[in-house]
This record gives sequence, C-alpha cells and structure tokens, in this order.
Amino acid sequence: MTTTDTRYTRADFQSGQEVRWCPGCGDYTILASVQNFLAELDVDREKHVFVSGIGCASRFPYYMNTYGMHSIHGRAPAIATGVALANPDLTVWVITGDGDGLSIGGNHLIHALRRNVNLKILLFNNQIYGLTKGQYSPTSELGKRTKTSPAGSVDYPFNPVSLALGAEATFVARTIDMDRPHTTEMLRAAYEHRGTAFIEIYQNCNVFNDKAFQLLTGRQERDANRIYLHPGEPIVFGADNEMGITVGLDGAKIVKVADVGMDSIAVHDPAKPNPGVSFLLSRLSHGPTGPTPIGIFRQVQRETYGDLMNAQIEAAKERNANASISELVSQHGTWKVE
Amino acid sequence: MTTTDTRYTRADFQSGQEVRWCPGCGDYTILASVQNFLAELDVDREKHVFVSGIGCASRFPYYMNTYGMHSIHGRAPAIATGVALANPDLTVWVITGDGDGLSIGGNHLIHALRRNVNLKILLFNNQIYGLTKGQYSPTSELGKRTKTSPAGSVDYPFNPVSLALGAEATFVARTIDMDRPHTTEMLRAAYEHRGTAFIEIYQNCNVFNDKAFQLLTGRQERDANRIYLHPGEPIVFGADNEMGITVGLDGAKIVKVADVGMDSIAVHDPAKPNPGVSFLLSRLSHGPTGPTPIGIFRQVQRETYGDLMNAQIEAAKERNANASISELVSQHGTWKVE
Amino acid sequence: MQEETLSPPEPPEQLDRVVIRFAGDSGDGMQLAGTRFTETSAAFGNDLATFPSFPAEIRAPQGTLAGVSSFQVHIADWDILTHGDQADVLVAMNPAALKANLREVVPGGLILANEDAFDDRNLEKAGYEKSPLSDGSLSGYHVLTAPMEKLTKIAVKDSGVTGRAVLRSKNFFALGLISWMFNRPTEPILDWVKKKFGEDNPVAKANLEAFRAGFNFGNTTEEFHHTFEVAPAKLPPGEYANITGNQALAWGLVAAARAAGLSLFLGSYPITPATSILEEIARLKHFDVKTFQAEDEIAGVGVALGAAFAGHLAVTTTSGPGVSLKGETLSLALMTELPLVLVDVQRAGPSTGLPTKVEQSDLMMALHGRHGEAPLPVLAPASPSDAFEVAREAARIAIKYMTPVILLSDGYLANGAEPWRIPDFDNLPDFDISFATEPNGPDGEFLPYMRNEETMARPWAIPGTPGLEHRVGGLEKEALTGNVSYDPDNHEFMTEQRAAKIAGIANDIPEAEAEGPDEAKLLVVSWGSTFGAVRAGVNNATVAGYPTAHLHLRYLNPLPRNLGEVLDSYQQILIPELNRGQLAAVLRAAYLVPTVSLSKVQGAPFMANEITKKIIDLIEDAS
Amino acid sequence: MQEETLSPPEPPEQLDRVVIRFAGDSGDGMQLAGTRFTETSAAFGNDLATFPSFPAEIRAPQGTLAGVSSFQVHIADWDILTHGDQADVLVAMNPAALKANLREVVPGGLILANEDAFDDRNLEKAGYEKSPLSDGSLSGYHVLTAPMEKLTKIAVKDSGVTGRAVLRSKNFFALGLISWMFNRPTEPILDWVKKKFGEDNPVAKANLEAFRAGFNFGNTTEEFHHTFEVAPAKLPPGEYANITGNQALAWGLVAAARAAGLSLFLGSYPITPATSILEEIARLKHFDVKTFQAEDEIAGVGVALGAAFAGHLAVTTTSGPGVSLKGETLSLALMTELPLVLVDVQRAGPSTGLPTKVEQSDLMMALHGRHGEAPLPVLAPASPSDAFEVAREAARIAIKYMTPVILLSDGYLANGAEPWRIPDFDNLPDFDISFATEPNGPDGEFLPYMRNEETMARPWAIPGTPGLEHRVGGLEKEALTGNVSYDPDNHEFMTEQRAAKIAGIANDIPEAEAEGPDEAKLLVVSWGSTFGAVRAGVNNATVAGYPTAHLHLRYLNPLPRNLGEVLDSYQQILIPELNRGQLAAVLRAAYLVPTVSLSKVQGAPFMANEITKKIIDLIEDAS
Ligand SMILES: Cc1ncc(C[n+]2csc(CCOP(=O)(O)OP(=O)(O)O)c2C)c(N)n1
Ligand SMILES: Cc1ncc(C[n+]2csc(CCOP(=O)(O)OP(=O)(O)O)c2C)c(N)n1
Ligand code: SF4
Ligand code: SF4
Ligand SMILES: [Mg+2]
Ligand SMILES: [Mg+2]
Repeated sequence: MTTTDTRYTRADFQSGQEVRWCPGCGDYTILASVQNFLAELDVDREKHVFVSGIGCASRFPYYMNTYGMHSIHGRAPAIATGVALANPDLTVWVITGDGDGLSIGGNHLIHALRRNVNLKILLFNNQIYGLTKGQYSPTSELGKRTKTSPAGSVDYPFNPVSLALGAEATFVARTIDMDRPHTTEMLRAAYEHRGTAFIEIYQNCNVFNDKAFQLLTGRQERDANRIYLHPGEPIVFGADNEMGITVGLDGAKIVKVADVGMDSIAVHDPAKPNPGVSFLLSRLSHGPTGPTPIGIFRQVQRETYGDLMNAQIEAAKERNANASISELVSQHGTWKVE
Repeated sequence: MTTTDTRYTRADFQSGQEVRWCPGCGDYTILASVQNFLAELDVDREKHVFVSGIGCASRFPYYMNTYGMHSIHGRAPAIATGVALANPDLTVWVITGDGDGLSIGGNHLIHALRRNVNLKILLFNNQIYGLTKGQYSPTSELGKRTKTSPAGSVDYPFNPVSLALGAEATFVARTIDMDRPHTTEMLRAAYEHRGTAFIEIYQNCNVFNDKAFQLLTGRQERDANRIYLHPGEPIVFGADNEMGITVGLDGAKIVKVADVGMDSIAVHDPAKPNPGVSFLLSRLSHGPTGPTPIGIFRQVQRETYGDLMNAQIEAAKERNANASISELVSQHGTWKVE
Repeated sequence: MQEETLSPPEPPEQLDRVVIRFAGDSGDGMQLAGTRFTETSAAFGNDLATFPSFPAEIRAPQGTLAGVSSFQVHIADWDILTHGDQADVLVAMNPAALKANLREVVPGGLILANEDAFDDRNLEKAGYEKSPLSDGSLSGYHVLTAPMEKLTKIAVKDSGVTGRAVLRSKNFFALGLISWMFNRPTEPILDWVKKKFGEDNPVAKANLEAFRAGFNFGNTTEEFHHTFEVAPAKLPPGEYANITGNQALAWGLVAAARAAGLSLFLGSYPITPATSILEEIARLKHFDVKTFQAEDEIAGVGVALGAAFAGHLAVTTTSGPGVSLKGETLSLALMTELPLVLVDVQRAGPSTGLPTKVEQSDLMMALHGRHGEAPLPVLAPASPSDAFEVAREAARIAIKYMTPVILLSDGYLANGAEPWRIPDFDNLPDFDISFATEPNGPDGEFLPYMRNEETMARPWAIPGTPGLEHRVGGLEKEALTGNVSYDPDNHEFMTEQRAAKIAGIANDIPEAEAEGPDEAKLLVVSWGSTFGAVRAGVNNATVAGYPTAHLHLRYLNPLPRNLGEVLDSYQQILIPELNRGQLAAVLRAAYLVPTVSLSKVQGAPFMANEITKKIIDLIEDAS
Repeated sequence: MQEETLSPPEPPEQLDRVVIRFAGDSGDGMQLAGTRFTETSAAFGNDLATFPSFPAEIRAPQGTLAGVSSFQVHIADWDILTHGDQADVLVAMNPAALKANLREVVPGGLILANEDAFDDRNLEKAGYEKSPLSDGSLSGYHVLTAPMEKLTKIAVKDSGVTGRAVLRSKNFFALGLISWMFNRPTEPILDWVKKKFGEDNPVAKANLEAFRAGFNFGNTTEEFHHTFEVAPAKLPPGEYANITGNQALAWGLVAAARAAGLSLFLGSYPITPATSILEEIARLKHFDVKTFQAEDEIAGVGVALGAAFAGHLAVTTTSGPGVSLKGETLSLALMTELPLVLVDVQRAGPSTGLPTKVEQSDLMMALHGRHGEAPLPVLAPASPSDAFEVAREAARIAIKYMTPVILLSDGYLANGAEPWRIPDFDNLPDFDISFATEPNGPDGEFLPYMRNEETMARPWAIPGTPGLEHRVGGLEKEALTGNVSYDPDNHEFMTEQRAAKIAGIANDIPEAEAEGPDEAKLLVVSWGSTFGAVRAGVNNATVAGYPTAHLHLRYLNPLPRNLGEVLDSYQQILIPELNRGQLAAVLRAAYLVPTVSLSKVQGAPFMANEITKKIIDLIEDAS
C-alpha cells in the first residue's frame, strides 16, 4: 500500500536495533504489517506505546521506533493498563505470546479484558515457547512431543478466542501472520475499537513448531480451511464458497451450502450484545487443525475502565474545586495549641 | 437426610476448632451441607483433603475433620493440583472465594479447569471481599460502592460460569447456599465427576454485602428467579413453570411458555460435547439480578490430567522395568580409570 | 441545652498522665468509645497516643476471648512517646475483656466493669469458674462496677431505639462515665454524635442519653466520688489534628504528588493492615488521584510501574506477603530506573502469620528480596505523624533519583493515632521535577540512560513527548543508549552505576545524630515504629542514673554517611527490634561493630520498661 | 575398516594440558564439535572441564557477533579445576567467531581459521575492514588456515546429502583436523555418528567423510605436520561419566527420591538456564517421577508443595526471576513445615538481566527473600559433579528437618561438564524416612506440630492415613496441636523454634576445613561454582611463593559450626564472588571479621589468574 499522502513511511517506525528473530520467523511478517499500518495511520509516532512481556514475540517493542517497554514475563497487560490509564491520549499496544499471555500472564489478560481498558492486545500464538527453545505452551495440542513432554503433552489447550469471550472481552479477533492484508484490517479495527481489543495472531515458529498453521497458510490447504468472518455477510468458505456455517442448538456447524441453502447459513454479526454466537463460532475449531474462523468474532461497545474512572475524577474535581492539602488533613477536626 | 446406615454422622466431619464466621453468614450453611454430604457419602474420612486459599470462605478446612491446608491467597488450585496428582486415591476439594479464586487466583483456576485435574472446586461467591472487610471483588456489580470504590466500582464483573466454560471446564454448576438439597445434589454430581468440577455457590455475606442474592433466596422473589436446570428436561421456571428458555441465533432467551409452546422450550443437555449452549445459558444473567440458571451447565467426560500422566508413567515403567540409577548416569557413555 | 449541667461537684485530682483501655466484645463499640475519648482529649489539649487492637476474625463468637476488641489511649500533660506500657484504667465490658486484658493493667490499677455482663454464660465463655468480681482474685486492683446494661436500657427508653439495638448504646454509657471521671469536655463527643447520626435520629438520641446517663451515674453515685484531671500538654504552638499512620501515609502521598506537580497513581490490592491507605486515597479523587484495585499484588505494582513510565507519581501499597510477590516487578522498576514508591505496612510473619499484629521483620526482604544485585532506598517512619513526612521523602527520592523506594511502616503505626502539628503547607518545599523534552545526546539523539551528573538519575521522558521515543526493559541496558547490551564490561559498569546511584543518596539525607547525655557509653539504635517506646525507655534509664544515648534511623538504605563514626563512639550498642535482629545484622556487616539485640516477636510493640530494663542490665553487666 | 589408517605419521609432542575453543556461528555446530571432542578426550582418560557459551538470541543473524557460539574444553593429564582461563587453540569458523573470541586466546596461541568464510560479506558483518588473516593484525598468534567449506563439499559429494545441507558437515571437518592434531582416538566420534544417525543415513555418511577429510587434511598438509598429545590423567580409579551441572542435579534428585523410597515430584516453569533440569527429569518417567510444567513459577512451587503434603519428594526448579516469584509460597512451606527443594540456577540480574550468563547474586535473596522471620537452609554445589551430591544432600535435609531447602546452582555449572567418578550407588546411604502412622499425643490425639527431640522436625502425616486427619496452613500455629493461635508468646516461641530447627542443622553437616599450607596467613573463602578457579588461583599463588589457604563453603545456611574459629585463625580473608560481596556481608555480620571482596559482575566466571593476582596484591600490601 502506498504511504505517499501520509507523514510516515514504514522506516519511520523502524528503530535502529537489529531485528534478531530466526530467519523465516512469522514475527518478521507481523512486524512489517504493524509498521506499515502505523505509517498509514498517520498518528503522531510518540503517541504509540508498545508494552510486551518476555518471549520471542515480546522483543517486538525494541524494533519499533515508538515508546516501548519490554517488561517481564506475563505482566504486560498490567503494566500497559497503568500506561493507558495514566495517559488516555496514548495508543497502548500489548505484544504477547501464547506462553507470556496465556500461561504466566493469563490472569492479567482476562482481567484486562473484563475491565475493558483501552489496550490493543496482539497475542502471537505459535503454540510453543520459542525463546526458551521449544517447550509446549497452553495452546499446544494434546499429545505434542516437546522437550518437556517427551511422551506427549497431557495439557488440554486453551482456545484463546473462547477464553477471551468467557472473560467478557468487547473485541476479539483472529488473524494469520502470512495474511498481511487481513492482519492490517484487524489492526485497524482494533485500533478503532475503544476498549480492550484482543487479536490472536497465528504465527509460525519455523524453528520449534514449523508448519503448525500449514492448513491455514499452505497454498494447497488454505482455501479449504480459512473461514473468513465478514460482518453482515453469510459465513461461507472454500475455494468456491461452497461451504458454510449454520448456528443452532448444537452449536455452530460446517455444512455444504448446497445441502442447506444459502438462507440457512448464518450471517455474521460480531456486534451482537450477547457473546453467545461468537462463542459458538469460536468452537468450530480448537486450534488450526481444520476449518478455522478468521476475523472479528466480537466487537461491541462498552464503556472503558479509563473513561469511567476519569468521569469520576472529573466529577469529584468539580464538586471539590481547589481542594487543598490543609483542608484534607483538617477534615476530621483540628485544635490549636497556643 | 438420615445417615443411620453409614459409618459417619455430620459430627465425624466437624473438627474441634470453633467456627468463627459472623453469625448469619452463608458459609455456615455450606459447611453443614458439605459435612452432611460427606457423612452420607461414606468414603473414608482420611481420603478427603480440603485445600483453600485466604478469605472468609477459605477458613473452611479448619472446620473439617479431614486433611486440609489453609494455604495462601489464590494458590489453592495449584496446591490442590499437587495433592491430587501425587495421590489419585484422594478426593481433593478446593474451597475458594470470588476474590481468592477469581482475582488473585484466576490464572490457577482457569489452568486447573483446562487441565481437567481431578479437583472439586467450590467457589463461594459473595460478590465481595469479606475477610478484608468489604472491598468490591471481580464479581461485584458495576457501580457498587465499597470502601475502595466510594464513587462506585468501574470494574466490569466476570460471570464465573462463562469464564469457566471459556476455560474448557468439563463440569460447571451453580448453586445457592440457602438451597441445601440443591447444594447437596451439586456436591454429589461434582464428587462423581472425574476431572475438575467447578461449582459457583452464591453465598450471602450478611455483614458486607447482605441480600446480594435476595432475588434468588427471598420467599417473595425466588420462584420467579431461580431457573433450575434439569438434564433431559425442558428449561422452565416460575411458580407455575410458566416461564421457559429458548435457545437460538440470538442466544438464550426468557419467554412465556404459553407464547411459544412447550416444544420450543430448550431441553437441557449438559453433556453436549460442544460447550456452546451451556455458554448461552450462562449469559441469561450476569449476576443474580434477575432470573438466573441454577444447576449443572456442563458435564462432559474428558480424560483427566492425572490419568494421562499416570498412563505415561506406567508405560515408561513397563518399558524400563528395574531402571537403576547406575544405568541412568551411564546412558551417555562412561569410561574406566584403573 | 442540658449538657452544661453535666459537671462534677468536687475539684478533680491532678494527674500528669493516665492510660485508659476500653475493652469489650468486638460488637461492643470499644473502638468508637476509645476514638471519641481520644478526640475529646486531643481537643482539650492533651498529648496522646493510642493503640487499637482488633480480633483477627471478622466476627468472632460473642463473649469469647477471641472476640475481644480493645482501644488503649495514653493522655498526658507533656510530650509523650508511647501508648503506655500498661493501663491505669481498664474498662471491661464483659468477662472475656477482663480476662484478656488483665495482664496489661498496672498493679493497683482501676478496673471498671460492666457488672451486667458477668453472668454465668459469659463467665463460662471466658473460661472463668467463678466471677472474678466477687471471688477476690482482683484484690490487687481497685474494682468499680456499674450495671451498664440495665442503666443504658432505662436511659434510652424514649429514644425510639428498641429491641436488641438498645444495648448498642452501652459503650456511650461507659464513655460518659469515664468522661466524668476524667473531667473531659463533653461537647466534642455530643457534637460528634449529632453530626454523625443527625440530631433527630433515634440512634443519636439513644447514644446521647446513654452518655449522659453514664456521666450522671458518676456524678451521683457515691462510689465514683473521686475524679481526675490531666491538664493540657505544653505542645509546641500550632494547629493539631489527630492522625493515624495510614492516614498520614495517604495524605503524605497526596501532598507529595502536589509538591511534584504530578498526578498520583496508586495500584494496590487489599491486604491487612495496608488496605486503609487504598481506601483513604480512593476517596480523594478530587486531588486528581487515580486508584486502581488490581487483581493481585503483582498487577498492583505493574500498573503503578506503567503509570510511572507515563509520568505519574506511582505508588503501590501492601503488606509482607504482597511484598514477597512484588519482587520481580520491583526488579524491573530498578532496571528501567523509573520512580515508584512501595509501601509495606509490615505485619507478623512468616506466611499469613498474625495478619493483624505488628512486626518489623520485613527489613531484610526490603533490602534483599529480589534476585540479582538490586539495591533500593529503604525508609521507615517513626510514628504516625512522621509517616506524613516520610511519605513525602520517599516520593522525593524516587523522583529525584529515578528509582523505586521502599517505605516500611507497620501495623502498629497503621492504626495508632497521635496529635500531629499540621505543617505549614505553603512553606513545604516543592519537588523539583522536569520531564525530558529535548534530545540530550551529541547528534540530536535521545540517550535515555545518560545520567545526571549530580544525582546519577537518568532522564524521565514520558510517552507522548515528540522526538524522545525510546524503549526500556529488563535486559541489561547499554550505558547512555539504553539499548540491550550483552557486553560483560557494560554489565559490570551498569551494576556499579545502579549501586552508586543509591549509595550516593547518602549525601542527600541528614547525618545520624545520637541524642542523650554526653557521658553515655551505651547507644540504643532503633528504626521504625519502636521509636516512642525506645525513646521513653532510654529517657527513663537516663533518669534512673544510667545515662544512655538514642539514635533512631529513618533511612535504612543508604545509611547516614557518618553512621560508622557515631557507632564507633560508644562502648555498647543495643538494638531493640520487633524481629530477630535484622537491623543488627545490617550494621554489623557494614561497620563490624559488636551489637546486642533485644528481640521481641510477639505481634506486639515494645513497652518502654522492656527497653529500660535491658539498658540497665547491659550497663550493670559492663561495669 | 578405513578408520585404522587414520593415524599421524610422526610422534606427537607431549603436553600436560591444553585448552581448545571451538567458535563459529550458532548454526555451525560448534557445541556438537566441542562435545564430541570432550567425549573422546574423556574416553581417552584426560581430566577435563568445559565451558559452552551460547548467543542470547535463538537465532541471531548469521555471521554477526551476536550469533557467535563457542565451546571451550580444557583437557589435561592431571586433576584440573577449571575450563581454562584462556584458550591455547581457537577454531574460528568465521570472522565474527574470530573477533568475538580473540581476547580469550593466549598470546602466541594457535588460531585455526576456516578461510572460506573470510569473504567480504562476512568480514563486513563482523566489523572487519580488512581480513585479519592477511592484514598482519594476528602477528602475535600462530595462524593456520584451511579451506574447510571447499574441502567439506568435496568430501561429502557421494554421501547423498545435497544443496545447502552439504556445508552442515564442516564442523566435522574441523573436528577431524583438531582430532588429528591432538592425536585423539577417532572411534568414539565415528561410533557416535553412526549410532546417532544410523550408519546408512546420508547425514551420517557426510559427517563421517567430512571428519575423515579433516583428519587427512592434517595428515597430508605440510603446514600441519606437528601434532600434540595430552596423556591420560591419573584420576582416582573408578568408572567415569561426563556430567553437566543440570544433569547432575536431575540425576541427584532422582537418586535422592530412590534413597528416600519416595516418588519425585517436580513442579516447574521453564526458564533459562534451569529448563534442562525439567527437560531431563521429564524423560525419566520410568523412575516413577512426575513432572508438571506449571502455568507459572508460583504454580510450580504450589503444586510441589501440594505433592509434599501428599508425601512426595517435592522439588521446584527455576532461576532468579522465578525465585522472586516463589517467595510467598516458600514462606507457606516454611510455616507448614513441609519438605521441598527449590533449585535456583542463578543467572545475571537484576530483572531479566543477562539470562544466559552466570552470576552468584541470588545469595541474599535465598537467605532473606521472604517476608517475616523465615530462615531456610541454603546449599550450593562447587562443580557439576558436586551438584549430584548436593542435590541428594538438599533432599536429605528437607526431609529430615521438614523444611524447604534452597539449592543455589548457576548458569556456569548448568552447562559446564566435567568427568564424574560414578559413586557406588549400592553403598550410598538411604535416607531414613518414615511417615507418621499413629497418633503421637497423650490421649491418642495426633499432634502435627509435636517435634522430634533431636531434629525438631514435626511428623509427616500424609493424607490417606487414617486417624491422623489434621489441618496445616499459613496462620501462626499453636505448638503441638498446630491449631491457629494468636497467642503472643506462642508466636515468639514458634518463631524461635523454626529458627532453632534450621540453626540446629549445623550439627548435622561437616565442620569447615581450610586447605593450604600451615604458614598461610591469608584465607580465601568461596562458595558455589567459583570453586575450581579459586582453588586453582590459590594453588598457583602458593606455588608462586604466596602461601594461601582456601575454604570452600557448601552450606550457606546454617554455616558450619566452627566457621568463626576458622576465620579467626587467619590474618586476611579474601572473598571472591560473582556478585558485589554477598557472602562477605553474611560472614561479617555473623563473625565480625574484616573481609576483602573480589567482585566480578560480568556474566562470566572467574579466571584463576584473577584470583592469584588478587592474593599476591593482598599479601604484598600486608607485608
Ligand atoms: C518469570 C519468568 N519465568 C520464565 C521465564 C522464561 N521464559 C521466557 S519467554 C518464555 C515463554 C515464551 O513463550 P511465548 O510467550 O509463547 O513466546 P514465544 O517465544 O513463543 O514468542 C519463558 C518460559 C522468564 N523470562 N521469566
Ligand atoms: C497475598 C495476599 N494478598 C492479599 C491478602 C488479603 N486478603 C485476604 S482474603 C482477601 C479477599 C477475600 O475475598 P474472597 O476470596 O471473596 O473471600 P471472602 O472473604 O469473601 O470469603 C484478601 C484481599 C492476603 N491474605 N494475601
Ligand atoms: S524460536 Fe521460533 S518464534 Fe522464536 S524467533 Fe525463532 S522462529 Fe521465531
Ligand atoms: S464477613 Fe461476610 S463472608 Fe465473612 S464471615 Fe462475615 S458474613 Fe461471612
Ligand atoms: Mg509462543
Ligand atoms: Mg468473597
């Protein structure tokens, strides 16, 4: 995409630090998507803050020529919450991994989601611990053999989209590193969402978990497996949109459109106040092992924590203009000693 | 219920420690329900272990004449996981509160649920921090005024049932302290479930959050607001079962049975492999502020973490009978110095 | 108005000090009675110190020892230092209160018992076989009894309060009786009741009537003919308010933010005995403060760190177990060199320990409770009112030196109150703070780790500032640029710089000054809330002919720059601590001086006489 | 078979020791080459010590300084102590490897370079303007070059490996050349390749051919005419295996569980450099071990504590940041008095610091990183093989005294290897452990806090045992019953008991014994992984005419009971530490002895000569 009519180019968002992911890592692609998107966005560079935890993905802030903090493992949502509440003018991005965000950081993540703090959370899900060299993560499939699960993992994985919906998230989406236009679309929607926006990004770790997303990225396989969710449109997929989704008492189901007729295909509406159907869609796959929905699952407005907090502060200030420390300390009564 | 044909009476499960909740606290009722249930159950007393965190609810183990640990704030699911995995013959109960289990302990809770460790988790939800004298909790309603939210809470609450379902729980139920027969029924179902069983128990804190569950416990109100879920039966409620639940594209809805006809009323099936409909039901209320489902939302079989782990260990032992330390340390080769 | 008639008939006996303890069941309103008595004494002009003590349970069973709640207040006509080692007067509302508190009453002290509560049931609950009021076991005390419940019932019969609620006013009966006995001004109490409940409220009426009944009971009952008076203290002139340690911390932090021209951001998770700081600050939104009740302690310090990065005065408050959880994030704050104040209101440990009781056992954790070489400033207030100044000081150091700072208060300071001479806020110095706005490097570059020459602080460049975009993080930083650096020499250099920055704060804090007679050869060194008891104990020893000096440390890291010299100039060093010798270990390692520790780990503060006794023993042994 | 013909033509020069460093890009297989060289040297009978060094990134960009990986091995015909201060031989697979490692080569040392990699692109990536192989800058070294890539390509052309994969074998070419030069037995290497890949596998063939090509290149190329030999060391007789610190810990823990007759339960969360302990134990399910990869460090220690309660030998492994998180749970383990071993494989801090580098800066945290009075035993192994025994010892103490124990290893021990004389397992003592099965109280009651008279340990009564139902927890425990107790005296009593129990372990560990000449007036005190360098440095000083004694501490808490006496018998005490003086502070506080610290905080181990130099300086200064 061209950026001639904006102030910025991608280079303006590249920090001097050498990018040090493994050659071929999906993180490069996401970095490029984000940098290009921010250049297009044309928002003052100093207004962006990237906060991350620890992991390969979490090195991200170092490569962004914006404000940033490469914090500690799992705590980025909490730290970012502090940044966002302290200064509502900033756009605060959280970069996290499946280990960082769902294992050690799971609690901060679900609390940020329910509070609806104004954060944009990008969870790079490579279904593995990359930085520590290949242990299974909370999104690794059952039976996965890694160094810490030599006989196969016995940890049933999370479905990050389901978890986010269960945690009262107002914006939940999924995209794929390799699908750059879609990634950009999701970034834009997240940016425009007021509140916590959560995007799960399927990211290939070609060193420790190569081809985990092959079904969604392989030339041969991807058409049959990417279920794009477009608001207001019936949910269909396949090379010729021959497949579709119905939603009913047994959950969401994959059907041949021809078998049920287009009218029975569910029309996607991420803005439903009730997250129930979004949740049903999230259950279509429990990982990228078959047809998998990609796109925005849920996108609703709810007042943000920050806005509610600031309204209380403003109201208090109005009621109590010129509050002084002397008054404060005298409120329960004082006496004079002459 | 009579216990004459069992070895135990309630007294056998009462420890010598004086029970020290505030008079009128719902915790007393739950304690009685649990003690009576265990007496009925007729399982060796020493096979029960109660592990709790910190909070009023978490004093529970002290009052049980079983093994127990009153641990630290939020960590009970982790500690209990260790107990359960170390000794599969035990029945391990986790007692936690809405603060203990959903605030500081949220991560351990969701991970226990996804792993399906063989634990029975009783979350006493009084929508307040009792022990620390009345601050809002992650289940307190928006706008609640407490000592730490004098202008009203701006924290959008969790729905514990939704959260548990989003976290891949295999057994999720809700009951009410005052409804002792129902509590017992839920305890029994949880006990019989192999895997992590999660029960949210609405518990009245008459000191800091009195009447939070009035709609479900008040003589006047309760019939109109308790939606009992009975497996295999249509979901109806009201004094004359005049109200019912339908499930459709817009989620679960409350309807007059007369308006839609009994055939349109959803038949409850907690054993559906897909948790979608259970989730829809959980969205009928976001707290006890109107008609609220009570009962088992989900109950499915999935291999437990412990069983899978033990199978791997047994298989390894079989393959490697009589493994010796000498062999272990020699596996990469040794040499002799004469 | 009727109040004016409430005055005692004969001239009261003058006392220079008295310690009164109100004790009853936790439902009996003893904290309220004590607080009201304190406030009226403060208004009267006494110096005072208080010591509330709560049961650990929210509501322990009524009438049991576990349920006893007490409030001790020490009033004097001079500048007192402690809440009093033992009580001169014990108000016992039931047998359990008597039993639980008797060992805290001076021999020959006055016991004022609510005789109505000494029935068989209550006696049994308290574990008495016979009534101590009649079995002679209290012969070493002066015992007075009053049928407080009966008289309260009668007094409130027209108030509109009925049923069991009637008895709730019996604390006001007791308060009235004690107020009469100690010749207190009644207006402050009566006014408070009216203001609190509304003049026409039945509860207000009941309380007022009960109070008057108690007052009149003293007035008219022969047994109570004798009254006492403690004259106003000759405190330095000024305006005074009563203040608890947690209030002082809350207000001091708000004042610090004002002084710095910053918004205050408090990220916290409730925990006894720190919670009320959060609760107090949450009420102060009109001071542009943000409070965030986090999901846990780690998030509490995490949000605070984020807010610090974004330019707020960031604070996190907690108690011991919470500090154990915050170490990793504190370590990040230290590496990113961002200002942050961590308040630890210490309680008795380890683990959950005795959550409502005092201890000073987190000092070593404050100094060392993080992985790696991670030195931080540590400060501790000496008294509730000192906590205001120390809160400001902690914030000043955090901002000036771009470092997390640990403030060690404790459960004794948290709830204890004392009169505080309100400072002249206009003349308190503002903090000199400036965010970076311009590049500071040679080629118009911004160098986030270029240090101020004097303070060694790095610049505070907050997000939103154009041109200063930079990244911080937990990996070792390259000097100047702040880029990630794996260079061995840089790591050593930065480790030394971080240490030197903290050590250098010693030049920005007062020198240590021991107080006491010149001939003293024994120095007592203390820190934190033991100040009052230790100072009183030292004074008493000196008066008793054992000249002793006292040095109280407000700064635990860095230590005052002349401390080694001061310690070297004494022959004996005694270090009383509510732990097993933590400060002693620090001083021994730093200065290789022999020390004697006086340890107390009972969840209770020192008594002055414990200090005095130890001093005398030591001096006797040495001579 | 062809191998037999691979032997050098002229008799080799005899050396008593040599240090060889393999260095290349992290994709070049240097760790593999180094490990194979080590194994064949071990089989040959040399004593040896290794030091692998990895880049911090998973895959730093190829050819850059950040991407350099190296493996140093020290082989000798005598009992060596360190991996060698500097390398005698550097194998440099590319310019970056040369640049990054040159300062670690002895003056006049041999540099063996892969000349094919010194092209313009690689030179630029490494920051060279001209090729150091030709610009004279290496004139202080002996430089040999070989076209390793070209020759490798030729050698493997019939192996079946094609394309870019061909070059993967060049590490075997280098290994062959070095093996020839140092007269190593080739069978162990050739056998290993065949076993690892399968004899007919193309990769095996390629590696074998590349190895032979390297070996033959030495044999036939004039430049390489000279070869060396390091004779087998005269190690104590026995069976030996090569062992790294993390392997030793893993195996030691498994052995400890066997000795105790318990199942091992490891609750852990991956973190560098501790992860491989979890990875190793996860493979050992046939030893009835359970490993649990927890959601975080808190859960890791939490599950372990639960397993301890249920009667397993419970362990949690981590590194610095993880310990910062585990403090609260450790405090609970201490209060509940349950056995638990926490292994901290220290890395350079604070915060994320330098995660792959060594440091000893967690000692103070191990001793004090918890709220309240919370003393715990702390042990540290001296070398990879010592780690096996220390793991057993930590478990023994934990179980015998019913306490959590902290074992402080570090990143240097974790990956470094040395030959280990395999103990005679049949003769290692079993641990004496018995679960409680019967009530121990007067009336058939079970008293969970009734202490063993000798050890002061409480009974271990595990769930499932009829009649011993009891509750433990974090609130202060009443002596004997373990019920919750708020009694002040009980709290002090229990605090003292917990401290006395740990202090009493001093009677169950060996006395401190300094080694060195009688005339030594200077004592060097060390702990942990610095053992080898310190011992070598002390020996060298003594040999150089500066008689010096050495005391290495395996037990950091409690300290050996005679330590004070030992320290007092020297005039000077030098304490070298990879931190800023943490042990020094401990010893100064405990014994009031003056100490001199030698600190190194560079993410790297000591070199022996750093120790020697400091010793000589100190002795010179004192005389
Ligand atoms: C407190 C703490 N525990 C553990 C680690 C080690 N650690 C660093 S990153 C990581 C997991 C990373 O996995 P993920 O978040 O999926 O990121 P990825 O590397 O796959 O992008 C772990 C366990 C740490 N740095 N800090
Ligand atoms: C680490 C730690 N943080 C905070 C506390 C203080 N604390 C004890 S219980 C509690 C909340 C209890 O709420 P909940 O779990 O809802 O239990 P309830 O008392 O309502 O039954 C808190 C904040 C603590 N004990 N430990
Ligand atoms: S290890 Fe995997 S996730 Fe990490 S940088 Fe390499 S390819 Fe990417
Ligand atoms: S505070 Fe509330 S929850 Fe706690 S014991 Fe009292 S009534 Fe029960
Ligand atoms: Mg990952
Ligand atoms: Mg609660």
